[in-house]
Amino acid sequence: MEFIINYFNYIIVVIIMMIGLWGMLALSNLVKKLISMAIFQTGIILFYISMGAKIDSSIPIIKQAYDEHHHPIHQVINNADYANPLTQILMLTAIVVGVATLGLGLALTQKVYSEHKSLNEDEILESLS
Amino acid sequence: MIFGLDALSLVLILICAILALYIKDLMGSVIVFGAYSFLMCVVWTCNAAVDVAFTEAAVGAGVGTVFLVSTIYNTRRVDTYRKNRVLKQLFMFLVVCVVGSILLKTITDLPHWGDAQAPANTHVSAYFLENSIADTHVPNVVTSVLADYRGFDTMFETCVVFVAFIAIFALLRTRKIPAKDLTPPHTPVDSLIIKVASHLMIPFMQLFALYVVAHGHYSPGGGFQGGVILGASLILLAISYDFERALEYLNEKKIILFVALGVLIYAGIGVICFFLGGNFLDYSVLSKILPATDTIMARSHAMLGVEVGVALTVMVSMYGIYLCLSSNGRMDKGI
Amino acid sequence: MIGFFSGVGIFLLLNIILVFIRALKGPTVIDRLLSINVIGTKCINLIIIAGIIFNRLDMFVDIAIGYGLLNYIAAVATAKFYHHNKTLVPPSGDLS
Amino acid sequence: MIILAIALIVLGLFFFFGTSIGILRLPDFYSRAHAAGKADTLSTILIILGCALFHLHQAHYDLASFHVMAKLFVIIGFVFIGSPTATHAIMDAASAAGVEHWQKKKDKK
Amino acid sequence: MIEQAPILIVVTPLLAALFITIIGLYRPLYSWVLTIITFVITSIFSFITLKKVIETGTIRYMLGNWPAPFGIEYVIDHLNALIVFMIAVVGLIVAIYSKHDVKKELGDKIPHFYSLFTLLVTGLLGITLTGDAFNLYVLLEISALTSYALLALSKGRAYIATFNYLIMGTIGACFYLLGVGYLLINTGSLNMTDIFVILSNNPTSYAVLVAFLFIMIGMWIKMALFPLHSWLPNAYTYAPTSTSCLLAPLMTKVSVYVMLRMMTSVFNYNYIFNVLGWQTIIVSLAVIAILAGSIFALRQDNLKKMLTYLIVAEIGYMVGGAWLGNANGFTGASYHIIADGFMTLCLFLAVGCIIYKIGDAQISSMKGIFTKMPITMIGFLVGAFSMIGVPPTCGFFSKWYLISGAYEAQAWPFMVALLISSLVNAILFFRIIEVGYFQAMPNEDPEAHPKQQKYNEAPISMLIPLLTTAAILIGIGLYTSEIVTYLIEPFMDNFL
Repeated sequence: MEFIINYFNYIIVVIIMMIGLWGMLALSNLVKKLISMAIFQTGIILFYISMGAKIDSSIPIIKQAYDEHHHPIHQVINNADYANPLTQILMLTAIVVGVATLGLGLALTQKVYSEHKSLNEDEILESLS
Repeated sequence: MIFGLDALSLVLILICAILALYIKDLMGSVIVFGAYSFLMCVVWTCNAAVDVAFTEAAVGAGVGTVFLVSTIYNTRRVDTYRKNRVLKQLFMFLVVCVVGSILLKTITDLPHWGDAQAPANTHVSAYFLENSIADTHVPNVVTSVLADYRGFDTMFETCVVFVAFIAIFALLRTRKIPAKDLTPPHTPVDSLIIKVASHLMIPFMQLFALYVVAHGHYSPGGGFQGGVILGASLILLAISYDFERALEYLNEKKIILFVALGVLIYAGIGVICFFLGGNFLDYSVLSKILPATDTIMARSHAMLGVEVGVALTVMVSMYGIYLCLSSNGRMDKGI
Repeated sequence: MIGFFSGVGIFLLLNIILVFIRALKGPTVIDRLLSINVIGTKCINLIIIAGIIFNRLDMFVDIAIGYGLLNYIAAVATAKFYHHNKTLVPPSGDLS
Repeated sequence: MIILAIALIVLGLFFFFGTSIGILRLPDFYSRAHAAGKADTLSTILIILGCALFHLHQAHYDLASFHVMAKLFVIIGFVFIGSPTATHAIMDAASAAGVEHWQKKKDKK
Repeated sequence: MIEQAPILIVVTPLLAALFITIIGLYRPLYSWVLTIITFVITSIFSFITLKKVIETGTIRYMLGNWPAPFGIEYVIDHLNALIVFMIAVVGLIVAIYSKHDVKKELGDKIPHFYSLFTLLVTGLLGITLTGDAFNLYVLLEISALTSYALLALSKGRAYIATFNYLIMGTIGACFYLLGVGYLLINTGSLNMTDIFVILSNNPTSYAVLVAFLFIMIGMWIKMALFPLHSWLPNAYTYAPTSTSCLLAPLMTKVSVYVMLRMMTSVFNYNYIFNVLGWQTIIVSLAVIAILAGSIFALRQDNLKKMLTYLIVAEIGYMVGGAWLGNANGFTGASYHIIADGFMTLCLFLAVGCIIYKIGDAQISSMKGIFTKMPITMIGFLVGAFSMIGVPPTCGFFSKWYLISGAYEAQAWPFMVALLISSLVNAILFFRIIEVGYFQAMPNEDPEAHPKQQKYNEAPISMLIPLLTTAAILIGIGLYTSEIVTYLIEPFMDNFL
């Protein structure tokens, strides 16, 4: 039980990534390949986000305190009170890259369809050979 | 940091992932994949990653689903091909099992979930948390790291969106009118209710998006999220009315112009920095030309400028990608 | 109080599982769409409850607004698809 | 105030429970859409209202909490417009696509 | 401005890509000129940087003026200054070359083509220069996305081939990202130098091993090492000519460089060769790659496809050389990145000329090509001799270093594979010489068909780049000792 609570997210990460990877490699429908690609990428994003989580911490937006004249009070910020911002930034970039890849993949899918009239990889390869 | 919610949603997410790949009707899988994104968004909030949750909500729930639906609209919903490559699937299953077992074996080497003393949480990220206010006057540490400490990454991230749009446009855009059998059955639908509701929502959406861009220093959000919502409002316009109505606001030429302009704003701010004697993207030197700002406020202001650039590019490219995908490059009518 | 809100969140998620069973069962695609739409709406509630648990509701409200707006677009786009392709059963093949 | 907030939230949960049972158990698509369109919207609005009141109480009725409350009302507005419209769009699509109505007799055909 | 030269190498093409897009809306034909100007400027800046690195040693450029582990930094050492210069020059050559070809193959998409082209080179330059592991991922994705688009601008089978490349490329990039994640969770840093310091002080755990494994697998997918190569031949064969001329020399070589970079400046020598001790396995993988590439190349009757399989074989050279674990092997691998870049460029340019004039690249349709296109074939021959390893060209020297490295490490199979591969290359190219020189073309009606005209040379803007590349090949060969002493050895002193 202790083990599961400590590593639950990582176990799910591995399972999600493997579902995505299997879909990308084994499924033959192009759109499903792209959906699996998105799932695979979410797995990696979950990995990063889980590594940045801290128990009993808040979101990484610092709560600024003010005195009665509305001047910011200088405060010492404790690292353990806020979640890790670095991993979140990296994953923002990764999500953007993911949606860009998805869009390009979909455009390619439409091109493949208008060329071969099929979305199935096996069928296309069969018709080519 | 809410373990119960996190764990339950993750279990649901697993079911969603399997279901999305299992359903044969592609529309079904896209819809289930939409639910996958919804729940992922909840997981991000439970892990205190608000900006990521916002982006996932914008991308996964809104734009990603629309892209997938438009592609299926222009292609086909099911495979007619019936041969199943069981051998290939089994082989890939073995490969995946090997990779998965390598990863599972590592898990015990990793620090516990939520361990505040793990190396990843103490070395570099601690510096960001402790110095963000002093260095840049921005309480949202995510924004300050995104646009300043690691601003170079974000410039290329914007560039990725630019590349995606240019690539899709160059691939799909065609001026040829296709043969009859290629066009999906078109029946003009005039749903008054959808039109009125969209009419009510679009102005609020755009206002809210501008708020998200401008307020990104103090709350979750920023250029990318605001840009996606702006783009989504234009997409909503194109969906609920038609393409002509949407293209009145932003036509093809303007789309290309603005996409490049957004990245140019970002890179331009960087270039100005080294004309003023700093390194590339060293915003503090901008205090020389901005009136009444010290070097710290100059960073804060420059971040806003950068976010505007990001928002412009992202807005226009999401909209442009939708137009291209949904009309299969003809840009006349879509879903 | 946090315990109460965690309970509310978990209750919501359990109910979402009930709704999700409908998405699993089908029988038509549009049933799935309906139940997923409900799940989308409920996620707004979950986000707000997470905000209260973190005691930073002012920050989570923005996400909830954005979520509500974009959820609507996805539903409308999918519904429009069926307007054009007036078939629930795809031309050839089964649904499951 | 806090009792009112909790009451609203519990009421919202009750309606949502009704929604999920309805979606699960009702016999045909249109009746399920009825559950999804009405009870779901109501429960969402009730829960948000409860949260808003709770937040007001928790933040001691200062200015910022009213700001948050205004935003929550904006969400309520969006849900109030958006959710029924989405359900309408789905139902419209279903009727255009020819989903059949459920009739009580099993041997209708 | 001189201090800013390292960043200007990347920023110039980036800005140029944006301007090309905007100006292309109004004046599509200016984009070619703009691209050439851009690459001239980039080459000048990279040359300045190269000179400065030789004078002063490693340069570190802090972006946004944030000190190293917190901000992103660019690290320019001897080897990557050289590779950056190579990338800029290759970009310039292909840009000049592409004029006619693009007009013929792409029509009204010219500005988009050049915009993507410039961005691709931006991405590759950035990958080579950056000292930040995550920044490398972003740039990797930029170059990957642009290359998918450029490859798919062709027609027919290109789409499905590119789709496969997209799937495989994404898996590669994601594996890399996962590896970086494992590094981050172990060290808490993203800066390569910082990670290097932390890892060399720490006892190594299983998680570091997984990080290394996944980064390597990701890069092997990207560089098409043998069992993972299946995306490459089709994608490059069906691509537009200019695209394949640009991608074939650069993409795989830059991935090889990233592998070298990861081995040298993130993980340390002791960890890789003494703690892990995988060198035997990976050198045997490289041997298989060389042999398989050569055998597949022998089976092809399409010249372009044959060259793509030769790329797969050449990747085996570099991976094997890098994993021999001694100075000579490593020198050979680094030197071969440069040499192979220009060799592949030369051959692809020549094939591009042939396709431009004849229409396809089937070996059977090349009868009498030496009389028809003599200048093109001179360039082709220089490239071919370099590929085989004939002395004055640079191919000989890289092979010599690799073979002596293999001798030192007593990796006999690798040595034999290198020799066999040279032999196979000789057979391949002499087959073309045989067809092109000794088999007379069907000499019936000279004016009837462009395929059968007597003398029909490619336009001058395609020939000049080809001949320049051929000259560069010989030039690199002649200045081998200088390149090795001034550029590669200082780099290796830090590593070994």
